[in-house]
Amino acid sequence: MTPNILAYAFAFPVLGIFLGLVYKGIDRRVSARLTSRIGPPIRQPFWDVGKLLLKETVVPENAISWLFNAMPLIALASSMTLLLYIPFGVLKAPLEGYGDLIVVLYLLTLQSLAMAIGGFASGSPFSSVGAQREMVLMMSYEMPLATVIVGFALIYRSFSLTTIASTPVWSIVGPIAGLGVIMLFIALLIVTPAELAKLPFDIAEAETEIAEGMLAEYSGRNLALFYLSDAVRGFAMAALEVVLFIPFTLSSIFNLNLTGASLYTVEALWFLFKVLVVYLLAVTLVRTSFARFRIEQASRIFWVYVNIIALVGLALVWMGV
Amino acid sequence: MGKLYSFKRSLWVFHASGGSCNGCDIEIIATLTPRYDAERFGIKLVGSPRHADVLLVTGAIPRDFADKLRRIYDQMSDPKAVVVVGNCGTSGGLFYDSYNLVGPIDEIIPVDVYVPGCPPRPEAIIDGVVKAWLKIEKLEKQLEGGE
Amino acid sequence: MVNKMMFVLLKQVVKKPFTNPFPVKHAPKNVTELIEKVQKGEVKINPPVPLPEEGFRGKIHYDPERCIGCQLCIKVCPADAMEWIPELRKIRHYVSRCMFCQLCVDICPGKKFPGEEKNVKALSMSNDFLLADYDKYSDNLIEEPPEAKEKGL
Amino acid sequence: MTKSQYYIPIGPIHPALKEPIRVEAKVEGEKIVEVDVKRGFAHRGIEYMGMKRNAIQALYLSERICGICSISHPYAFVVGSEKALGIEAPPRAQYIRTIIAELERIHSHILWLGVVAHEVGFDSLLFWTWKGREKVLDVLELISGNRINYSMYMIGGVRRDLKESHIKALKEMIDYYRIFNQEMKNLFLADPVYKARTRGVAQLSKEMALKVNAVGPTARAAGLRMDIRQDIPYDAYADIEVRGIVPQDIVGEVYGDAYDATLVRIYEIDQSVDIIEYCIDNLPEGKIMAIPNYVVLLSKIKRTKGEGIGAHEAPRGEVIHYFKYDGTRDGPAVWKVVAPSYNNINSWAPLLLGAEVADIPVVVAYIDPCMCCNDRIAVVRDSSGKIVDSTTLHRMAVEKTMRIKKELGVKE
Repeated sequence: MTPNILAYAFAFPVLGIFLGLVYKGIDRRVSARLTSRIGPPIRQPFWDVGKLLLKETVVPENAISWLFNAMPLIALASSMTLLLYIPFGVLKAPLEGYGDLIVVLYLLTLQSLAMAIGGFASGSPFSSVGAQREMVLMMSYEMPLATVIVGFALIYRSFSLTTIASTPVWSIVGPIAGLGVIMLFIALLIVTPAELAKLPFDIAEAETEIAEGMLAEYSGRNLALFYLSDAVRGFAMAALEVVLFIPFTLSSIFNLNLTGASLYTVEALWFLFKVLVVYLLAVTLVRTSFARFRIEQASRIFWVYVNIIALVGLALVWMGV
Repeated sequence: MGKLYSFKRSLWVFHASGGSCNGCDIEIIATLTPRYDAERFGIKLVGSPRHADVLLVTGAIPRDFADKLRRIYDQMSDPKAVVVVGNCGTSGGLFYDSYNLVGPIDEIIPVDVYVPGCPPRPEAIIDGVVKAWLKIEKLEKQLEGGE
Repeated sequence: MVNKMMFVLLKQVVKKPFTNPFPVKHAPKNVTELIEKVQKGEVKINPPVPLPEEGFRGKIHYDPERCIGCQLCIKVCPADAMEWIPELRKIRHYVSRCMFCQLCVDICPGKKFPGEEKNVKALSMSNDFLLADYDKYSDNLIEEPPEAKEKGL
Repeated sequence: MTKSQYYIPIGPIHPALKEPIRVEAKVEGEKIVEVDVKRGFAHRGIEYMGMKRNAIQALYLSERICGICSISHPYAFVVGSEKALGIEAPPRAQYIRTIIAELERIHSHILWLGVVAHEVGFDSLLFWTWKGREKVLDVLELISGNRINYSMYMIGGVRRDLKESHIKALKEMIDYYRIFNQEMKNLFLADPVYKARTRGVAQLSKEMALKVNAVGPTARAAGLRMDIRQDIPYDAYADIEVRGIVPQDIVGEVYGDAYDATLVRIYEIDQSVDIIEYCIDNLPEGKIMAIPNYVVLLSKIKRTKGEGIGAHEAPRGEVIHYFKYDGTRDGPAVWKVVAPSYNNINSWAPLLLGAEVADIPVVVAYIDPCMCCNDRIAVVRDSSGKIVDSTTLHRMAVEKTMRIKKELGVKE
């Protein structure tokens, strides 16, 4: 582990939290505009977190307190680590070489798991129902998610995200496999809201049904940590999609001859822009224009329809490669 | 920048309806909808009292309900505020002589801001929020002066 | 993943928001300063959604000069918001009790000053509806004859 | 794996319920195996208070029974009182009453559509529908002076006249809602997720609806053509042929579920718009109050003996008020209110049994419940859970007085 990596490892969480919150702010603003409202300022999530940190942290009487308090930390740590695996435009991922796409899959699961365990540990009936729902939902969407990742392993014969980011997937696949990759992309886009617990798949946190579900008993600092981990994961998930499916760099499109700092700045901004577009399409627009599914409907959607899309995509990729 | 700077800008609201006639409750929802959009001030309706900073109470409180309201108030984490919307909660309103009401809300839990009206227009509720900000700012000054 | 709602929403993005930005668009940095500035006239506050031109039922205004002490308003008030002050033969009105039904205004006979043609009512509905307060018995929420306050009745 | 049972208390304070009521459900996984509905958290003793006050005060008390259908209870009140007292409202007043009642139906139905959208997590649709609802609220504010609680009605007429400017605003509103309602049909009835969440949920068959005495849109959604405006016409409804809207007229088949309830309510908005249009086109001229002076009115009430029943088709179903004036005081001697939610809530327990936790908000919302309308009595239970009847209660009160007297040492 070089000092360089250590520097990354400290700078990235700060940057990750910052970007996650900014994207959440943009998401809320755009969502408000979609419903013909003015909406909160983009800084709003920062204030929310600031306020939550200021508030008293209550541990309910019948909760298992060490588990209850540990889970928000694990959730935030896992989404933070997830961010460290994602190459930032032309920048290398800080943890490159310490395990790749498979670890990403695990880290995505870990955060949901932490929330579910936190829900079980809080001892409220609403939280327990929420945690059960989260587990069911997780089991449903993991399959298409894994299929997407297997598809990429088939194409690249490797799980390294850096390899994937440096050679765009579209340049090495033929027309049939290309169609397969598009189907994989669609499958991943449908999985995104479920992974991020956003509408129409925010079944585990349904406000009107089970009073915020797993998070019902959390307050103060613990809630702030979940809030942050949610924001960071939103950014990381969109960034992952960009890395996998839209890896084009500006310099390769326009044949720019940029070097040094200007290259990094331009590419970083371009990367952030791509992430924003994916975020707005896959999260904001979808969460604003759909109603919440019932848990068994959501399961059916993932097990049947999304799985079919992903598997057909995988088959096409396999035929094409 | 005061200590409660971000608190002021992000008031999460939990809504408890006592024996209200629903008029105030729908005006509270109307305050969140496009015409008035309270979310632009960072105000959000949350589903769990643990997350809330402000308890909005409407209606005069029936006997059965008083202990539940007290419990909700205790479940909220500090710092917290209570806003009473409508005249029934403020003073009993036209149910002043009912046998099943335990009286105005300030006899059960401490109240910070009253919003009179029957029901108050959404703008009046927003005005109540402005009054709450002023109160927080006063508190901020006191905190700074005290230290 | 496309439905009709999506098109309706996308149409709304390009339109101006429906929100009426009362009193200011976003939460101000410091409300106390803002209010001072508004009082000096440096900043303007966005007006609320316009009230109807006539007949809005806001806070009740009481003019003790016109009151003849007939107690009809007390008889008809459903919320018992009027209190009789026997020493002055006038009433006191608690706004925080009022239900804004306008019955007292309808029934008030009023009084004719010399030189006037018609009776003018002692009670009237004003356009005042921004009534939020910290104290339900504050001066703004009680309408009473000025003498009542001086004498502490 | 053995399935564990959870006990989920919903209410009295819960985000799905805007009002206090308690649904206690035992669930296995997601399935509800046992359910109990407890009401009475919003009991305010309105009828008792009304019997102590004069008729005008009681009328305004009835307006605060419910704030959403804030004209329904006064409507039944004035119709019933006029029957009991032998007063007849002038034709113009009758038409104005009908217009206000239909305006309220529009606002209440749009409100319900927004709420049910919110219950299934469709917040943008809530925002969209409530954005459209502001129009009718503006018109109501223009006519009556307040957005909610209109204070328009009086025994023997209405308190405010319709002016030229009001009629202009009404006509503009009618044009607006013709278009808006068309869009609403598209958005609600054609949305796949909304259909998935409401089709087959809260399914009430015709027999069940009769058994639990469902009324209003809930019964009409189950295919029963019942509507007070059609069965016992009053005021301007007597001049209009109102036919209750049932799903079989529109789509040819009846499921009786939450989706059908949506269908019925959206088409009833169309019907209300038509009724308003008829009323403003045929608005008679003349007085608006039979007895304009309240003092005269109260003294007439004090002199009159009689009883009467007033019924009105509120947005939620039929509201029935019973009155008895005994000629000794200026208020009702007996006043009894029956609100629609009182009947409709009976359908919760059978509908929730076997349903899923996710369906609770939809089942709860689809009848458009109004707790404040239906909590009419308070029941006292002793420590073992047995209901204490009035004689026992009286005995206990006497005993307590004796005990306190003894403790304080009071001598007779």
